[in-house]
Amino acid sequence: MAFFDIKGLVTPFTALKQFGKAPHTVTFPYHKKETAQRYRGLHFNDLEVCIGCGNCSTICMNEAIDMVNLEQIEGKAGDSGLRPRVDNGRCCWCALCVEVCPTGSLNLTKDYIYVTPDADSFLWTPGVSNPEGKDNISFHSDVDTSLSMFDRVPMPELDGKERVKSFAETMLYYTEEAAREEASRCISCSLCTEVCPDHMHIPEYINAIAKGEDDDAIRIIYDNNPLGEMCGKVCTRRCEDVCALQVRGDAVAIRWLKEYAVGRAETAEMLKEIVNPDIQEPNGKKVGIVGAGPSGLTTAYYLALKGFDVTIYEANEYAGGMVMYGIPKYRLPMDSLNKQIDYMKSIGVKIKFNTKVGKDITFDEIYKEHDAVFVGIGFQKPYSIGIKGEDAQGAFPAVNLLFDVNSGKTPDMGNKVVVIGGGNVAIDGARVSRRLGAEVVIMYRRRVQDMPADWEEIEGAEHEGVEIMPQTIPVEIITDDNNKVKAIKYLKAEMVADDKGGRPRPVPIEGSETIMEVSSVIGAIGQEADYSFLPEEYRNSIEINRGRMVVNEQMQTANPKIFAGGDAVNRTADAISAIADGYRAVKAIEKFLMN
Amino acid sequence: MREKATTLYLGPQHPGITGNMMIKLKVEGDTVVKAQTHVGYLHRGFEKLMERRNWLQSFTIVCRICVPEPDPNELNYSRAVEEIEGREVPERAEWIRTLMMELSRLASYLLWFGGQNGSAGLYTMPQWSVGDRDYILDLFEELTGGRVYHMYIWPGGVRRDLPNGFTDRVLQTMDYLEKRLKQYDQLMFENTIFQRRAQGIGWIDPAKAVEWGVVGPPLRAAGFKSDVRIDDPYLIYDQLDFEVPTQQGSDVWARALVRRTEFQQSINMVRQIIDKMPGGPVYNKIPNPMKWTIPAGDAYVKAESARGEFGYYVVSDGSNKPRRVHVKGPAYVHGVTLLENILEGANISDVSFIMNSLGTCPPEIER
Amino acid sequence: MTENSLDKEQQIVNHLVGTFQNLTGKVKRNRRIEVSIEKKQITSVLNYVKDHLGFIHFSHMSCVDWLEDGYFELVYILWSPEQKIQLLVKALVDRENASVENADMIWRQLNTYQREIREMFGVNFIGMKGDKEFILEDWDNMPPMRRDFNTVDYIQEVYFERPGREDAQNVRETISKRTGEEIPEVATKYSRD
Amino acid sequence: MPNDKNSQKIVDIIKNAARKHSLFVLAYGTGCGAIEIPPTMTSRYDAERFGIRGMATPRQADVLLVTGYLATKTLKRVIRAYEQMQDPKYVIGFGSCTINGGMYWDSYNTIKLLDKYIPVDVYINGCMPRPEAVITGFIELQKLIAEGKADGATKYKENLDWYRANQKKVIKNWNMPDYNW
Amino acid sequence: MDTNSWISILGFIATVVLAFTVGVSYGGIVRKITARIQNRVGPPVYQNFFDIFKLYSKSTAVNHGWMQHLGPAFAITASVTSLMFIPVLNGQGEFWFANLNFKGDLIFLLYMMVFGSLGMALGAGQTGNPNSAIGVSRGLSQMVGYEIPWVLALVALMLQTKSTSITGIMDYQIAHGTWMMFESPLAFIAALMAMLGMFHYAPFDVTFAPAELSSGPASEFGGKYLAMMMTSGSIFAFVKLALFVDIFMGGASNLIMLVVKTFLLYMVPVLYGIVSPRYRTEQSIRYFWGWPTLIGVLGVLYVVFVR
Repeated sequence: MAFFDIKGLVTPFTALKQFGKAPHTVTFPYHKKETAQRYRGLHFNDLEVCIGCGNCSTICMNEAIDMVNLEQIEGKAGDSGLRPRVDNGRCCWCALCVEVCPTGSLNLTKDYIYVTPDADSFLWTPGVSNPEGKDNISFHSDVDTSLSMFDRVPMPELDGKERVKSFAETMLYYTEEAAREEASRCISCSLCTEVCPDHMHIPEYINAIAKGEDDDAIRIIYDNNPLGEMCGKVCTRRCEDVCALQVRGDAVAIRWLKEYAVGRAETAEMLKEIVNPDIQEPNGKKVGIVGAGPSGLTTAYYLALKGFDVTIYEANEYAGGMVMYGIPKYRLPMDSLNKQIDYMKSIGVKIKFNTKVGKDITFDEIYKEHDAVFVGIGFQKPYSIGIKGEDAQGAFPAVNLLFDVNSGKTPDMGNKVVVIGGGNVAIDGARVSRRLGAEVVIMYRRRVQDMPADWEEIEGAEHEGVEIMPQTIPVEIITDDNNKVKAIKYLKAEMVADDKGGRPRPVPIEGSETIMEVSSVIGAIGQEADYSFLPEEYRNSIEINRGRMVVNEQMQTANPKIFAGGDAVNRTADAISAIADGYRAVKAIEKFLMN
Repeated sequence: MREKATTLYLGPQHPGITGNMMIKLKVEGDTVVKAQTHVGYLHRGFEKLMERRNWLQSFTIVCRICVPEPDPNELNYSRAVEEIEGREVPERAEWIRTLMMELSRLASYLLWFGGQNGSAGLYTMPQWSVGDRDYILDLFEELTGGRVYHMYIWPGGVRRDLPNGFTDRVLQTMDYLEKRLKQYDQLMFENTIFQRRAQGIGWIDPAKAVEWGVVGPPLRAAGFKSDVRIDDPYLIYDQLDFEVPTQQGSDVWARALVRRTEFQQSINMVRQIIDKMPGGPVYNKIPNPMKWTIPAGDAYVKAESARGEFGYYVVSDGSNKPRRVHVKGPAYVHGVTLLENILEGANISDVSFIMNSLGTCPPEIER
Repeated sequence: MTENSLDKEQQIVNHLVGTFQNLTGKVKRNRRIEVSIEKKQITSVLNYVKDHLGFIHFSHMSCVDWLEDGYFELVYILWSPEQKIQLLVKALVDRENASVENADMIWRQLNTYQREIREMFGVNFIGMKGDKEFILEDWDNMPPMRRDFNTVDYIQEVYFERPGREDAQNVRETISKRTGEEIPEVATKYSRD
Repeated sequence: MPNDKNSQKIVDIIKNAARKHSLFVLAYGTGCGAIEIPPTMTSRYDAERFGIRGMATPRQADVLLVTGYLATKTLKRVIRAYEQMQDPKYVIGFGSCTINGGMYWDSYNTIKLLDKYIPVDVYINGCMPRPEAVITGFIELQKLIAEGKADGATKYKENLDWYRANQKKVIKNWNMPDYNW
Repeated sequence: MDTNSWISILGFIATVVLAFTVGVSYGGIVRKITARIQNRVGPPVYQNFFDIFKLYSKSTAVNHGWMQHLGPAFAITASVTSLMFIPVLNGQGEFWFANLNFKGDLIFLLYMMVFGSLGMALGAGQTGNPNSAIGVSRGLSQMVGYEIPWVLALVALMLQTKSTSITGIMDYQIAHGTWMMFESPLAFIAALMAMLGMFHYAPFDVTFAPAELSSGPASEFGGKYLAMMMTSGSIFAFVKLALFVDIFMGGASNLIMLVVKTFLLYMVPVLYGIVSPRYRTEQSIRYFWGWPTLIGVLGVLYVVFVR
């Protein structure tokens, strides 16, 4: 230590030079410093984009986010109607809520100043409290940075060239690992359960799969759907249309996850062991069910569990109805369906096969013999195409083709088939025809994106070499002298915007008439129910409106003893609605009979 | 002459205390005869909180464990999780993490420059250095969206890529800091009075230092070339060119010099990082955070913070929440046993001064 | 860092396994060794590795509560500045009346760690000096870091919550109320948390 | 102190003007928000522009900053410090933790609602509040003082029993002198 | 009372007002200058007035015994009394605001200035706050430190001017047409170095050292007490500066001159304080007993042997 260190005493005084410099102080509030481009300030929520999935509320470790009802927001399909409200007395601005927001509606803004003497005023409804926040968004998530997993685990499937060789299942379905990964994408928001006609407990069973508890998943599925595996393979899965993830990415493969879960049980015995249902003591009441379609089977299964004596009357050799006969086997193998039906039989459901009501047994007998009757007859009768020559040989409806093929027959299609229609049945018809060795063309009036069929089905068809001719209107089937189909005449159409704001209509282009040589024409433009089995008196006692049985909310017809469900009631022509009808009818029948 | 001993409570409310803690001093005249640290004023039970939070949620709270320097916490937590899970981190993310670590070291040293001189009564220095620290906070804000709590380094990488033009602004700030460092030198390191205050004060016996658990700048000031960045290399420190400065004095002055040299080293390292940073993704995406589970296992990871070795012991039981996250901050030893020990015989004037030189930070002691 | 340089680590493990009975060890990765010992061996092993194997720096001590299995796991984390190896010494202690011998004469800073663990887990370190209270003050409940201590119950009992958030809705309930869906028992444990 | 600006006496207006422009802050970093106090008080944001400066002891200070969460152990000291402060005195609550527990809402060792234990005049939103927000908080406090509305201390005196009951619920070993001024 | 008495009293009141205003304004200016050196804007120059008014408006409900009341009262009395001995202005042999002065008042003033500190010490000691107690003992130790060179310098002056009154020294300067700082530079340097200690700016702020002792003797003083202490401190600052100007810099013939001279003088401890950390107490005392005392002794020797 130097006793007198002149340098060390003098050098610090160089600091005094700073006196001449302008201060670098940010003279807030007179001069504000712009916050950074990704500053994490107060929340902003785009109320229109938000679907109220509540994922932000779940991820928030501070439990700062509540989902609340807002006046201006109504719940609808795919929107819970709730919106997040942030308790700024809890928030730590970690922005995890932004990172997990599947729609990207929740963001943080550059505003951060909120000062008040009132401690109770820190509840902040983003988007309502700061409507101007939209211009101020700073921290946000896009598809790349978001923590939502937008990419679906790819589903392995047979190659198109392989597929057309046989009726083997085209989808190979998830392995355990893939299923866990796919299931873990789900954010458990439950928006899907609302649009599911059967309101299956989707988030729960997916969560069970994600946690590796497949058995519990099966039990949850069997809570209100006894045909889980069938649904897993062929359901129209409206749930996936409202999946929170599909806003910015791929929906969770709900259907395939269900297939995965129930598919774990390879036999009916295993299924019974896993589901291990609680079968109640017989209560002595008898219920008769017309038709072993999805709605009938569902009704039968749950009634049987509740101790009813249930008998199904089925016209065909196998149970399943349209599911059995209307869906090609490469989508739904017979073993799979039989396994599920065997399981139902094992818990006491009785099915009388080859018993056509109205022919082998009268409806009256059934009515009298049972305490209640459930009618689940479905749509068997196809609509006609309504063009000239449709009664020609080689022109037939797709359902008939499917029925024949599924019954083991191999109809002669010729080498060139035209399928008319754009629904799933049309695609099925086309793909079946392809497997029978024909060249297939699908004619549809509108554009491909307008086709009501599943995009997966359309893609599958294309992979298999089916040609799709959109905006094509068939006008005439040209027959040869033996009244055999020879060619089809069609018009090209252009899409014209609808003045009333509806979807664009196809309008034929004058002079675009073309003739195509074909060997068969398959119509697939819809079906209707056949009530010929019902005697007049019953037909009068229940109300039938435009081919549809009218029921109340409990699936009860005007005749209190007769319940109905399925396609013939709801006209949606999908299995899950039929199952939902059946499930609802169970409760109604129980209430009707037990009180 | 033996004076009557009085008891002096330094803290918790006291301008000279770092953070919120208390030292109970038994004083004879101006000399401390016994010191006892009392902590717990900032105890929040982090480890308990994390039992209720899942792996991702926990990442947002770890940065609160050490307020002046949150980034080593985020880094350690993320590295521990990655080690247990076996998750790969993209190379660019590692570089950005290193950049964060060095910037945070700079910020922490600037705060320390202020604290050390504030406790010595040179109030111009905190005004300068804490003001300058704000420029680094501005960089953090631009990069991470937060000034103090960045919540930026997370398992799998970092949250966002560098914004446009960010590297230029980092380099500008480094130039500015280098210029200011000369002024700091003139005001502080070349100041006779500061030297007289600091020399020979707060001596740690170098023969015992390692055994006593001294880490970081105090250990290097005792002559040990000990630095986690070299001893147990992590991130991309093995690709950077830097030296570990040591001093022999083992007193406050030696520690100050070590920090002074490291400050310059960090500026150089930031420049190297900016220079060499590779491209590529910054984030290996984790699964849906609500359903993200980590296989059972444990890991002890450590990083060199501005105050020394920062360790995290993380245990997973295979569920979606951590079983145990136990944090070891450098202050855990510095602030309790070591401080109590070297304060004995010190002058009261030097208590706060010595405490600052050790980098005591109570929130990481009690968490 | 080379992958094949685990020899040094393996040597130490082998040496330890050879020296102590009932000691198992493994190399976790480079610079990380883990050994499991019995509770009564703690001081002897710690002393041995400190004096003979160069693990002179005490890094950390932790305690993990394995409530379901009924024991605490004490973890002593040591560092050898010469060999640059981190050694984790683990010992299991019964949860009931957990007590271990005091080791703070080996490293005096261990005293702090042990005091924390005594306070947070209720593990008794036989013969340890130091105030009973370290971090907490006037704590009269179960040691809080034990897993069976329920924080939520405790905070509801002791602290306040600001009113005004009672109108919060649950998305799942809102939807199921709207649709009339009944969620079965088996599904409830898979509901969103 | 009258609550309405119109009914303030001229003396009060002058007093309040002086009080407003001279806020002595107790240098007590109770929680992590203390980390934003140095930037606020130093050259970059320089709160001294508003007459805000740090004071070493409660006796000299006017404003108590509760910078975030309060561990129960600290709460005891904060109450003590607050009671030692001389009238008129003000409290500013920083960040989420003082409002509704913040991220420590389920911690067993931190209080959640600061205003149950000591009266709070102004809350600042944030975690942590930036220096700008802190300064805004001070400006708000100045406004309240000028209007004569920053009367937390009066409220505290009037409702002392209620506050004491809440405080004693958390602080089990109550050995503090009475508050009698 | 006669007119002269009235004029004296008026002059005295004017002096107090002047001293208060100048002292407090200087405080504000110092804060501003400090701020600029610290790269910031700083408070307005009138900030200290606000502070003092506000503190006067605060309630003071703390009671640590009557000595605590007396402490600040002592301080303010001492400062005002000291002020009364300071001739503020000079001119043509007349002294304006001369107030009280008599032969030997310089020595009396020395005691008076210590008296204030002692009063504070008693008051602070009464509070029972250990910080205060330590602060007081430090303050007294340091006072012992700087009093030695200070007294030595004054002795040199008194020997040289053969006067023990301030007016006498001022007369001497006027008569010789010079300033004592040039006449007796060693004494001036010694006094200047001692003055650094008197103002309690760094590095000699050991008494109030916040990082060590909260704020030392003032720890338990708030509200009006603190205001009184600040007032007395401001007046004392003026007293010291005016005294220095009077005895070393030839006094001031008008207010502007006074302000300029005192301000320049004031800048010495202030600027030194801005760039210096604090000494430890014993370092501080060692400092005063080192160079300043040596120079002071030399100054006395110079006067005795050279003049």
